[in-house]
Amino acid sequence: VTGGLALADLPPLPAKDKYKVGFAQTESNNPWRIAQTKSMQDEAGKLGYQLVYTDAAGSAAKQVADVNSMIAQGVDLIFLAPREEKPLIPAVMAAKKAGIPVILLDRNVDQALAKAGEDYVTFIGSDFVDEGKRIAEWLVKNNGGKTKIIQLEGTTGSSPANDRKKGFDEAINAAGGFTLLASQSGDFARDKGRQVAEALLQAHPDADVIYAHNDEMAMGAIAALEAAGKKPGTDVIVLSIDGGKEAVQAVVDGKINAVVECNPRFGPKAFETMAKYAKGEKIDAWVKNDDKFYDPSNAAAELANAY
Amino acid sequence: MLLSMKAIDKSFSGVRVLNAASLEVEPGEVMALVGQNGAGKSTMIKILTGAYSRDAGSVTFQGREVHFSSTADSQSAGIATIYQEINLAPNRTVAENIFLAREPRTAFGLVDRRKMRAEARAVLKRFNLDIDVERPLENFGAATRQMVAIARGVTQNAKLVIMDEATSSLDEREVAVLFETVRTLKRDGVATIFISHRLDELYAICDRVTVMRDGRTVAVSAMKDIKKLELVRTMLGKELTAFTAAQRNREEADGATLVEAKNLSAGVRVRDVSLAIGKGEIAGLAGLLGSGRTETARLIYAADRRDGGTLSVGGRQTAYAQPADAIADGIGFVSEDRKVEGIVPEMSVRENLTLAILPRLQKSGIVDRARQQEIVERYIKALGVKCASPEQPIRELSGGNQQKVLLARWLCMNPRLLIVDEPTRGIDVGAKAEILKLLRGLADEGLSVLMISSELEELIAAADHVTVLSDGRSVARIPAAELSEERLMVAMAHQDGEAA
Amino acid sequence: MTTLDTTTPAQTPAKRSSLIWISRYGTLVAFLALIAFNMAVTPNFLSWQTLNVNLTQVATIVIVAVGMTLVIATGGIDLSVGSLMAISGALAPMIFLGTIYPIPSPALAVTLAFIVPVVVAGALGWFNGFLITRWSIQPIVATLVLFIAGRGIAQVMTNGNLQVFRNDAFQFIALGRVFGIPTQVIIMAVVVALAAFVIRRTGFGRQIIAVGGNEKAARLSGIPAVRVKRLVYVVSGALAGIAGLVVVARNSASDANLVGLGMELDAIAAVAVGGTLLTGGRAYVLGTLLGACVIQLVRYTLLANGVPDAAALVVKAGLIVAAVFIQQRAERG
Amino acid sequence: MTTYLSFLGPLAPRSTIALARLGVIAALIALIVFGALRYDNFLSSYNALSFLRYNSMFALIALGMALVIMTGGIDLSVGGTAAMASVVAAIFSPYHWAAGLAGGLAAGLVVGIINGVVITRLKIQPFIATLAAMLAAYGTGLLLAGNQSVSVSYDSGFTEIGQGDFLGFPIPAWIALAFYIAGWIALERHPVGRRVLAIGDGEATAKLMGLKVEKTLMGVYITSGLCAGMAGVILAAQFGAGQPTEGVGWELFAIASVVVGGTLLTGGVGSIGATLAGALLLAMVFNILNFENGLGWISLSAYWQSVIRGLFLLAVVILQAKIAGARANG
Ligand SMILES: Nc1ncnc2c1ncn2[C@@H]1O[C@H](COP(=O)(O)OP(=O)(O)OP(=O)(O)O)[C@@H](O)[C@H]1O
Ligand SMILES: Nc1ncnc2c1ncn2[C@@H]1O[C@H](COP(=O)(O)OP(=O)(O)OP(=O)(O)O)[C@@H](O)[C@H]1O
Ligand SMILES: [Mg+2]
Ligand SMILES: [Mg+2]
Repeated sequence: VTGGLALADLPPLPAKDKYKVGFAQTESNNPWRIAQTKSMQDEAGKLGYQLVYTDAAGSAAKQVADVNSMIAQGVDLIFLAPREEKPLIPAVMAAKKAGIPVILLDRNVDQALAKAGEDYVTFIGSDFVDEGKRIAEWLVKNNGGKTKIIQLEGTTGSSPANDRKKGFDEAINAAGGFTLLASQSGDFARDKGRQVAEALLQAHPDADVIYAHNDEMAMGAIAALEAAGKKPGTDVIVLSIDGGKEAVQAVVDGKINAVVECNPRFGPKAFETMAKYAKGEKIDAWVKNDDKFYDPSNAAAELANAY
Repeated sequence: MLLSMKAIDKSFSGVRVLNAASLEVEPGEVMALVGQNGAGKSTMIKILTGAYSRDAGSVTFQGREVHFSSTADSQSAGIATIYQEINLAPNRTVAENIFLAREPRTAFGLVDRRKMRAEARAVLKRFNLDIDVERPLENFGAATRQMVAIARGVTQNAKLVIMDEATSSLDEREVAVLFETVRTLKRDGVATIFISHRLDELYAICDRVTVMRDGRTVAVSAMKDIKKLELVRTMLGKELTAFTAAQRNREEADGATLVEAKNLSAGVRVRDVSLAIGKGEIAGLAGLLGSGRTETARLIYAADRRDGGTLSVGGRQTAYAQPADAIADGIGFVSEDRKVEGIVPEMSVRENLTLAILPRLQKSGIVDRARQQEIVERYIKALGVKCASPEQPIRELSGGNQQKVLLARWLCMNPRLLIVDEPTRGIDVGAKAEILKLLRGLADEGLSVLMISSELEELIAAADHVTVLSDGRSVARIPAAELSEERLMVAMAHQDGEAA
Repeated sequence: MTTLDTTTPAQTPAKRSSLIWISRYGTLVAFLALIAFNMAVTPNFLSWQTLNVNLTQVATIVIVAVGMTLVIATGGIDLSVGSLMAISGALAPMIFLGTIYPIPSPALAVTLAFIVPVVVAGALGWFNGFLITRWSIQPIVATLVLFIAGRGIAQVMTNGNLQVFRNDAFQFIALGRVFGIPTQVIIMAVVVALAAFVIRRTGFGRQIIAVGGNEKAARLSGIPAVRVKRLVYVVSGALAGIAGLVVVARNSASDANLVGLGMELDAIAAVAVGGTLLTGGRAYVLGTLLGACVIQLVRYTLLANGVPDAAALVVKAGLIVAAVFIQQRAERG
Repeated sequence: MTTYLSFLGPLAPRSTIALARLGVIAALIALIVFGALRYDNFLSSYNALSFLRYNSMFALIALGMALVIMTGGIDLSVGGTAAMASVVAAIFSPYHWAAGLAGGLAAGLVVGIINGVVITRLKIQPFIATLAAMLAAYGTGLLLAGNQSVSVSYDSGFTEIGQGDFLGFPIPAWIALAFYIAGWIALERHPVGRRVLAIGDGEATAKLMGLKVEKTLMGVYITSGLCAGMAGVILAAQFGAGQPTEGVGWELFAIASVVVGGTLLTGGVGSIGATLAGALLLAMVFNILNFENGLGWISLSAYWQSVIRGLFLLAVVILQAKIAGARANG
């Protein structure tokens, strides 16, 4: 099998009928991850591949250990949804050294330390910073005079939380005229998101925008708004990221104003990319997921397609 | 003057327990410290060793004013203490307990285990105790633990050894050995403070006596200058009327048997014990340390499971599964180790006293406070429990007073059979006589008592008959008429002779 | 009955019960200090809505912490409460949504949705107690089993999926109001009052304390230590079950992955701040209530004042230590 | 000489704990045999070495935890401390590998000292004191790291501490081994070990026996902090980053290891070697589960994995309880 120049250092993937592939998942404690895992398992099942699935339960270190056990078991290729940018580098390198190609899903690793096309095949996924930016841009255009923002952050220290905050904050600051009243972590969870929103709304009754880093917290915020006697989507703009069915429905219902999709259905694209790689095709360093954007203009129409 | 404690004051949450108390000890003398339960003896000792801090007063040791802030300090200054409640580490081995905090070291600073073992064995040998020093201490009964505590105390190369009721769970032979040790210490110029409620012991070993009453030092005297009766009077602050109270009122039992145990056995410690207790009788259970007395009592009470034998109470064969069943059948049990098996330390005197009758105090699950209060007050008064109030946590009571509360716990349920394991352990002379009198009075009203005691004198005075155990077997049953110390000793030593 | 001459009259009765009260004042002092601080600093603090938010948020912790208080009073600990909440929270919607078995009558379905999860949680609590008493497994490890496996069971039951629902009858437990007071707050109050009564006035309460204070002595005094212990774990489990229902009802969604996550530590902290010794033999139910309120208020204060999460953790740590310290100081008098 | 206690002789084993130790070692061997028979490559050197490399961190915190538990205390802060130490180590790693090492250990030391002071001076129960320390350590780690992972230097040789080998074995495993040997000597052969255990037997009693209880407790919590700090250094070195959010649940893993190793949570009884076996045993379960997934017969979801882990823990503790019970009745 010959590849392009960029593939020079990469371990090759021989063409076979059936593969034994590894999927090292980060965690499975939220609907998004569950949908992602399911999509991977379904696709592997469809192709008749054997999928070695591990769950790192939110620990980057355990994820490296998981990858190592996959290497020990001699899988053909590893799909890795890295928990974090830096700590997963050793896993990528170990696989490379063992001659097993790696495809990263939904989060990338630190480009200063490992490069797509050299150390691993490619990164398939969205750009968290961009997601934050897109939602901010929508807000800048459609705020209707509402400018006082409460931000519900994801789990402190996690990269989607950091990036979604970064993209959003930068765009809002660039636009000017907005005030970020409070920005606190709701741990990507509905209950915590609700509790934090309740407290923040109480301390800042003048808030009129809530930006949540994921759907779950947005749903929690809606509950908090309703409890405080405010109409979500009308009195207070609600913004979210992920775009699951419940959230898109909420857009249809007018409770969420806009949501950026971050589609967890990686299965088809992941295995397609793997097949291309096996054939020796040249793969881009970043296979971008094209994520949708739902707002009242398209939500009803797109509802059926939401994951 | 080796030690001089002057004008010591101490209060616990507003209650004054020491009031200008003093205590002086000369080098090499054996000083007795006596007083009623709660007089403040143990508190005095704890202040000396730094376990408690004093509110006022001064302590001079070896000519220097000292201020021990911890027992580690006093220990390194040359004071070895054997506390009233045996304070050792149950999960550590016997040898470790003896040498804890002063282990023999090897050249590398590590524990010299061989030496530690050998020395421990040697020390215990002096006390005629031939036990496996590598076993955790918790495997041994109260008496053995007491001996280990003593061994720890006397091997510390101290200038002053304090024994707070060290003999309360020992039998006479062990006490004799202990006294031999005290004399040896004395010869080496080591002074001893000796606290005991057994007055005869004081006369046997002590040079002088300090008497405390209600937190004050009321008398200091050479032992030989004070008569026993006068000593008691000084302690109590009044005449003791009932000193030989436990007279038998009936010469023999009326025939009805309440408890009949046949061929009880359990494990290696109870092999074959049979005994019978008549209604209204006080039955004694005698034996050497380790003869299986406690174990036998526990079997009857269903605190442990028995392997064999039968037990009938009130004419019915019984098979209690747990103490609750025995209690329901009218049996009470005062255990020998009040700290481990008796008191619930954080609970108040009131709660502790009524623990066993809780089911009876409840109306649809709710405790009848008024009745509880009434019972508690009655028994506090009857037994002369010295406490600040019934609401005081029991751990704050003096040892003897705790013991009284535990007795009350069982008396208040009006049992048919009361098993008392060393019931007067740590109880002062006045109270002891009264407790024995009380038991006798209750027996006259129909209560049966099974009494285990290491004090033969007490057994002889109180029991209607004594069953003697040796090596887990009942070897003799001696009726009151034939009871004497010699007779008991001979019976107790029975199999000993064969084994040796 | 033979009476004896009393040797010494009992000394003047000290004001013991008041001392116990003071020990509770320690937590109270911490609580009042926090309120004063908030009145000065936090915007819009004095309002009914603030009270409402805090009470509804603290309710679940209190409900769980009361059960934990009883468990701790026997000298145990229950790490499994969070997982039991997840199981109960997963079970309820499955029942009224008909996922397990379609129940035609909505009223019956909702009734079962209240009863079954709580019973299951109580039964799992019994299992904890069984492990602890039957095999003398140490409570922290025995309950660690369900801490790990329990959430897994809830996840397996739901396949990890979120259950979203809208069922007014069921959600009354969290969203409803009686005389204007949120139902969950009422449940909390009832649980606290009941537990305080049990501890103080009933024989069972005394048995709990005795078993925790000295198990050997309690057993020798005829207290069925095994039964008492099993029972407190049942109570703790059932209360966790109720809390699980409240949480999912409040969120209109049940997420087996997250319901009750970390609850055990919150509950234990509430118990400790409330003055109950973790070594057993004591139980201050009202203290636990106050302790939970202190922790909730700390959380609210930090949130409302925009303290960044990382810094909030440090501050929270300091405040917990401070609260327990004040509590203990007051107790020592 | 009277030997009236001689009948006590025949009781065979010295202690319950000795048997619990046998239990855990037997279970460990059984699990290894099971894995070797069932899975290809389970006994491969790759698997064995990466297993040791990764789990040395857990072995370390279990060691510190064991000592703490033997005194009757508990240290919930180990995970947070390790996370914070990894950040500090990463921050210092560019200067010199030793700077990184020292930084991480110092972080652990500080937490240990704080724990010790709060527990012995402020008299706050270990559970609460270390719970608070856990929160504070996470908070501090996040603050130092600016809420994200901190790269370590790949040039100073720091990563060797986590990724390097010595005599064919991973350096982290050597480090853990060294700690364990030191811990074993301290506990089993040095007077301090007697003190630790005596305190666990009863603090008040130990005090009356003249032990320097507070000093010993201080030392024990500091040791636990240092072990966690070392685990943090390995964490940073092995994964190339200081990770402020890592370490969640480590304390429970450590507690379970210690208990499975036969140490009583009530203090006073314990074994260092069995703690190591306990940690390896529990870690092995994860490894086995990963391999089981690889067989592809039943792809166990993460959920089933936690159920199985719970059941496994249950089986081990019941096994131990039975052994102990059999001994107590025999
Ligand atoms: N920690 C404490 N808190 C409160 N009161 C205490 C405490 N320790 C002792 N007391 C009280 O101090 C008094 C003296 O107790 P102490 O133990 O010194 O008596 P004692 O003379 O040793 O009696 P005994 O012969 O029964 O052992 C008692 O009334 C007891 O209740
Ligand atoms: N598990 C054990 N292992 C070794 N020795 C034990 C164990 N249990 C008890 N012993 C010893 O056996 C002796 C018998 O105990 P038991 O309490 O039945 O006898 P006793 O006659 O009541 O003695 P005591 O005078 O100690 O009350 C105890 O003194 C104790 O030293
Ligand atoms: Mg005393
Ligand atoms: Mg006995």
